[in-house]
Amino acid sequence: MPIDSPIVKLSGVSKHFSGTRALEGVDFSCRSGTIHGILGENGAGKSTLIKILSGVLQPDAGTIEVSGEAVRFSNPDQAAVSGIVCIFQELSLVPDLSVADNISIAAPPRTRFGLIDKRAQNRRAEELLARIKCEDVDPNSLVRELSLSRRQMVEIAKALGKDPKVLILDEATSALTSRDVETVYGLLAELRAAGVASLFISHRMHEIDKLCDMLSVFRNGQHIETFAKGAHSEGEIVKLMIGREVTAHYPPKPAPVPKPAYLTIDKLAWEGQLKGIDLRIGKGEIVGLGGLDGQGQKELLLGLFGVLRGLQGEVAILDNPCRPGSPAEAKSAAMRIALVPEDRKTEGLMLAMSIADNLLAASYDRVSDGPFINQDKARQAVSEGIAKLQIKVASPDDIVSTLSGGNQQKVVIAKWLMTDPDVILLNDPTRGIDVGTKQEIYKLIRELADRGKTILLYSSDYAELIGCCDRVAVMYDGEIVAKLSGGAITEEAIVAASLNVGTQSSLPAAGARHG
Amino acid sequence: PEIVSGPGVDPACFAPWNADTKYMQWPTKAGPYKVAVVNGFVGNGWRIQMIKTAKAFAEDPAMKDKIAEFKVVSTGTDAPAQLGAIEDFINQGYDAIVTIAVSPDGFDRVIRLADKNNVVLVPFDNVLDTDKVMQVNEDQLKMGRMWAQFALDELKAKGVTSGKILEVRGLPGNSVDRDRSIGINETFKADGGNWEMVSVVGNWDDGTTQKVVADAIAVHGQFDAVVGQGGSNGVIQALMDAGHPWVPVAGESENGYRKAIAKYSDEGLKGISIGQSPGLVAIAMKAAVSALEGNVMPQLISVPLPVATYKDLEDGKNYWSDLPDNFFTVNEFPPCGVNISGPSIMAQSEADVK
Amino acid sequence: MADKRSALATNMRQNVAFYSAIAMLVALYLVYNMLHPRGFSAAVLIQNSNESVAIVFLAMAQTVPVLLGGLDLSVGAIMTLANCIASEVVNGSPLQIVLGMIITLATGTAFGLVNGLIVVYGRLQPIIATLATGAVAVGLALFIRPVPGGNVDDDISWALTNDLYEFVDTYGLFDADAGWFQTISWIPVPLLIVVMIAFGVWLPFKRTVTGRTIYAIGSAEGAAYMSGLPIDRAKIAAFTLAGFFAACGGLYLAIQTSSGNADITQAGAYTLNSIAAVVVGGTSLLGGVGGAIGSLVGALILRVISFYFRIVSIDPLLQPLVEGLVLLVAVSLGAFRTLRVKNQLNLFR
Amino acid sequence: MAFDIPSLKTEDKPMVIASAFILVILSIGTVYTLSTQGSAPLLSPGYLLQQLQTGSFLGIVAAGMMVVILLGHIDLSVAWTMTAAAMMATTVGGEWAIPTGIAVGAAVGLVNGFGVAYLRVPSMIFTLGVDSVLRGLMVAHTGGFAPQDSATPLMRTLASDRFLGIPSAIFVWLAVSVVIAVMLKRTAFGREIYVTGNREVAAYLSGIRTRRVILGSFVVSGICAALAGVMLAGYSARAYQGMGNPFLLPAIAAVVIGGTRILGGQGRYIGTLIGVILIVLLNSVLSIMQMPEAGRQVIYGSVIISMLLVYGRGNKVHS
Ligand SMILES: Nc1ncnc2c1ncn2[C@@H]1O[C@H](COP(=O)(O)OP(=O)(O)OP(=O)(O)O)[C@@H](O)[C@H]1O
Ligand SMILES: Nc1ncnc2c1ncn2[C@@H]1O[C@H](COP(=O)(O)OP(=O)(O)OP(=O)(O)O)[C@@H](O)[C@H]1O
Ligand SMILES: [Mg+2]
Ligand SMILES: [Mg+2]
Repeated sequence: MPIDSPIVKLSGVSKHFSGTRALEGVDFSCRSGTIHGILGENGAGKSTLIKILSGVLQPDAGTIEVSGEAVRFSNPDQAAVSGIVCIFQELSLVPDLSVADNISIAAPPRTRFGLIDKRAQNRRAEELLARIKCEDVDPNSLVRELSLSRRQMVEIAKALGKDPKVLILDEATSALTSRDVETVYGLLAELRAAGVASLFISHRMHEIDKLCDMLSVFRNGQHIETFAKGAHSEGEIVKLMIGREVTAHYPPKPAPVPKPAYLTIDKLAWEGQLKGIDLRIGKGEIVGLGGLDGQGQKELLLGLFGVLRGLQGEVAILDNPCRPGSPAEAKSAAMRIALVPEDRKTEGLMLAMSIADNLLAASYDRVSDGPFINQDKARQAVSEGIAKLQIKVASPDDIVSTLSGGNQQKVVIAKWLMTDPDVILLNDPTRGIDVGTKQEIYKLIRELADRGKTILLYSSDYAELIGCCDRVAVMYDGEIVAKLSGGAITEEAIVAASLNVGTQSSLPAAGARHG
Repeated sequence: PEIVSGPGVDPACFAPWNADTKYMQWPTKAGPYKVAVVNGFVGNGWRIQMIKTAKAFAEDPAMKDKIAEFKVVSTGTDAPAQLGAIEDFINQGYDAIVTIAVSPDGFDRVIRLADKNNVVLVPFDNVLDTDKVMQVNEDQLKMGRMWAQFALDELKAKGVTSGKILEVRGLPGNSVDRDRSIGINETFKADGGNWEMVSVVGNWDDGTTQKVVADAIAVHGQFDAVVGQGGSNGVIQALMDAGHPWVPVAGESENGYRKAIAKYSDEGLKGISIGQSPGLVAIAMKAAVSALEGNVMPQLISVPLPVATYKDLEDGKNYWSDLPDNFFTVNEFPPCGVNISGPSIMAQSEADVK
Repeated sequence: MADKRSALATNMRQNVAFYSAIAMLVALYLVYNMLHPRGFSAAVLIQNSNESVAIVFLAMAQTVPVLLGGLDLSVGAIMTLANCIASEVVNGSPLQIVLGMIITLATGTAFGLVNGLIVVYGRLQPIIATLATGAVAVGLALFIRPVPGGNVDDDISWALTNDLYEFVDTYGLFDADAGWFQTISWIPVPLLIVVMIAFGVWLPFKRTVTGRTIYAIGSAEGAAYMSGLPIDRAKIAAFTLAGFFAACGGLYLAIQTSSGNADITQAGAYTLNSIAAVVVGGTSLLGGVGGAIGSLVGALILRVISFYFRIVSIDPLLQPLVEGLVLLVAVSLGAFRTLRVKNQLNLFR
Repeated sequence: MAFDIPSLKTEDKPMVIASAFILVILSIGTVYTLSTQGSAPLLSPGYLLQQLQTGSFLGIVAAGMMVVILLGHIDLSVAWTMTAAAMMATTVGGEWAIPTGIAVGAAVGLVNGFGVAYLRVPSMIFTLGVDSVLRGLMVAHTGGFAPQDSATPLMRTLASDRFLGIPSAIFVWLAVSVVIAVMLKRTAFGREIYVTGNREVAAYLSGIRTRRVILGSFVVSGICAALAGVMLAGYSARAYQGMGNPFLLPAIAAVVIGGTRILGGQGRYIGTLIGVILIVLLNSVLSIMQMPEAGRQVIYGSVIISMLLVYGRGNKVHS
């Protein structure tokens, strides 16, 4: 095979879903030994493209060639046989099976009797995990017991184990810690040297920028352009993606004025995962929560929202103690707290219900007269919610799962805004959301702050913390190790604090490569 | 046990089924005895009344001294559990085990073990299709025939010689249901009149019976007689609700049914009530003890059918107008010294017992 | 070594429910034997084994679909069907008997296969599909055996419901009084059958890709699909295996009672008890966690509880109440875990 | 309708198919009666009204069952809830009879709801346990001194009298239906049932008190079962052991045939109504045709399977 003939080649591929045109006459190819970034806003068709490539979906029209031979995959297994391996966001790990089981799930090593050889499986898992520097993961532990970032690494190990010729990562790094991201970068470089083609989908520009040799931009189900890195500036790429000019990424921050505390957190502790958190957030202030994944940020948000039992310490709104026992209490008139949860598909939405039902789910008391729902009020509330966030819906009665990722996220946010909260807790609200939508959400967050809301924002993307927040608290091992504000919020400062450099003498092994 | 020749002890109480019935004798054991009742299903009125009768009879002066230990367990409709319980009591060294079989077959193993250990096993009510154990029952085939004959006689008295008869069957697959139905149908067939039999399945359950009878009336309009195996309260209720004219009815021995017969017989509800008595348990217990005492026993003991027709119902004697509908009126068997009446154990309060 | 120990610890932690079920069973059974006048004897063990075989098989049958995240409401009915078929065909010459057994097991297995095909290709929820096919199975059983009865070969009935000694003796396999045989001649044959099928069929099956796929589906069906696992095959296999285990139960029931009985109530009771046994044995009704061996233990626990009514004196009319309360408590034991949960999101799985 | 469950088309399918099937059953029954006795009683108002009357008990149980199934749970205790409510009602007697029966149902619902929502025991198994406890209680209840078992006049009136020529039981069923339908469609509680049934964790994080929703739904189911039990006692003029047993499986079947998703979250009340009528007529026609039990079971199972197969086309299980 000549080195510069494409390993994968799609010609005229189209895919329609009842009414939606997900892909239209797409020609796309990529070559061995490259890292190929795929860009596009939500709903551009990226996932559909790679689902077709990896056999999850079948195209309505068009042909696929692998190494010059026409192929047709009717399931992911067949694609894997041809060397095409896809890492989905977190979809393909089985939580109740062990790490080793998961890594060798479809084609395990077998004993003489044709049964799964557990020991060989464990060895294999250990080797693969070692390759991505995840020796800390016990092959015997259940995937359920791992944090999201560890799960993504296991997912990568699993893909590696299939000896891919084409490795596809669909937002597979969205929850990785920066240390792991480095590892993955290293790995991808290694694979490139070994002649593997990698397809990399991410909404984080800086990742794509750092990593990819080639970039392809998709918009509206069409392939817009493929070019080598550096051929276009970042601004031009964004313009290709969303079809218009983007001026500034983040809305301007107001001048940093010290604000009186509205939400006061004192020595909050929980189960060894929160170790005495002290934090004050003023009215109209956006405070970011940073740090590596799994340092207690989510627990802090959940604790404030009444999900955790056995919290120690004090929380107060103004001077009123505020320790909700449940989300229902948290959203009550006395506290007015809202939480946009981490995983919109499982925690934020009733995917099989209509947009209207999803929007109303938190505010039945507001649209009811006594026990009965007032149809007019409900209709009005729904249309207001849709209008406020400019959610792109054909009809509020459509099922929410028909919306693109970004619009689904807007539904979750709109649901909470309809309750008119004073304190808004956001758990990584822009994960997997395209640049255009991200900007809208940043703008919205700032507007909410300007309207006097108190906002606590956890983000796995430090650029977001820098761009969006008035102050940033960085957490490490259940504690806040740094509070940054104003000009002190820099990439270096956040990264350093995340790794707990400078505040403690002993560097965690994790940080060594970074420092 | 040994097969011996008759006659057996106390034939007034332990009547042989027929002339061909074999006789059995166990080696005499010294009392008092350990006796267990292994019931299957529990959760209908009949079984509850049976258990209460068993408990009361164990306390009866005639039995009390002869019983050292007495246990009742209910295993549900679960054949292995019932077999296991019987085997367990054999292993525990019980002397006699009285049981209502959940299935007419499948007891070979426990029969073998009982014989090996000289344990007297006495199935009653739902008996076994075997002649290897001593059993106690009423004659279901005869019951069916008597029901049918009564209806025929009443119809003849009215001058009716042809028409539609509604037969209400019991639990499908049960041998009692089968025997009763055979008795009913062969009698009508033998009669020579032009009888159209319509049969519905009432599961011996009042509510189900009421519904299927009501359906049958809605579809067929009118019947000339109703022969119901059980759920007789339901039959009456369905006839009343449909405004069906009173016709001859044959049924079980529920107090409510007898009350209805007594009340409406003048209006045409010519009824016959034959009961499968919960008191059978007492006779079975008595037979078991008698066998342990070394007496010669018939292999199949026939308990006389307690028949009452509209002609011989008497309030306070064979029905009780002031007591609930659900208990079974026939409970005592004086020839056997079983004198525990239905009301005395199924009455509403201590006061009613007296 | 340290590694082994930590692997063991991991295993214990991941299977708390299973190990506590075993501990409970052992405790309950020991006490029962201590209270029994002939406790710790082969006779009692045989008796207890016999009455447990059917429910144990049904619990194992129920486990497989439950691991998928479904329920099979037809297991009791398949058992009944197999029971009725066996009552017709398990007799005659030894060869005919074996053939009859194979026919019985094959029919039950085939019925399970049909369940699987309906669930997979009809895209129906297992619980409701099997509710319906269960009715069909009972109907067929009633066709075959409108009234209870049948003639299962007496020898096989005696040989399989006793200890090994009687088994060897009945068929004159070798001198049953041989010295070497004494050490094992007391072992109840039913116990052996259950153990052989449980360990000989389930454990290997669990270690096939199909078996593992069943767990994967119950845990996260989407992930299983994305991982390229054979979803349809695993689902069909699960119901087929359920049919096989249920047929084993039905066959044994026929052998034990030398007869067949198309008892609808008994079929329903067995189905419900099988679910209870699965839960008590530590298998999650949500799927993905547990196993047939746990259900075997769960079924035995439920059975042993009922043994106590024969030992302890309880008013017979209070027994159903006590039984109900014990069942309620047994299935609520898992709730302690719930009450300890500190992050309420972990409650929703 | 703004707040219907989406995708009306697939949701309407069960109603249409089930209704068509009801006509098929009636036609088959009529052909049978025409050929055997030359008349068509099945089409007479008398017969149909009577079917609705006996159907009303099942209908009321199924209404409660549906609420629980919408949550993705199930209530296996309805059989003995019915019995217990009826027996306690007649035991107490007088004007307190019906309130007592209903209170029993509510209490059972509370226990079920507590076990399922707070202890988080799977409903399949917890309600099974509650069912056997209730049975034990009733056996013990009769095992003391036999309680009074006659239905009170009011119970009789509700269940077996006629009003304007129509059995009053049908009015009760209708009233229950209106209450349940309005509750599901127009109240916050009703919508919260759907939301919780769709995805409990998302409902919880939306600030819905999902445990109370579950508890409340089991109470609704308990009350419906109790009401049906009390009515059934009125119809039979007495309460007796095991009277609820024939209602459990048909109630579940009716709900499912009516298009409610057994895993919760989707379903319309009207479907349950149609499902009940279908089941009642099917049973009645099979009984009229003197179908032996074996055939009856096979037909019953085949009907459910084939109807669901027809509805289910196109709902892929994956993803
Ligand atoms: N299963 C489906 N059914 C219907 N429409 C679908 C389906 N999958 C994708 N679509 C539609 O296809 C379009 C492309 O979706 P796709 O998931 O490929 O977008 P994407 O580029 O991956 O977006 P994101 O950045 O949000 O992941 C979307 O508009 C979506 O509405
Ligand atoms: N049943 C459906 N009908 C219509 N569109 C659907 C349907 N299911 C999914 N989609 C579309 O497909 C896309 C979902 O694809 P996918 O599962 O890859 O998620 P995603 O868009 O990548 O989500 P995320 O951005 O969170 O990763 C959504 O954007 C949605 O528009
Ligand atoms: Mg995507
Ligand atoms: Mg996406």
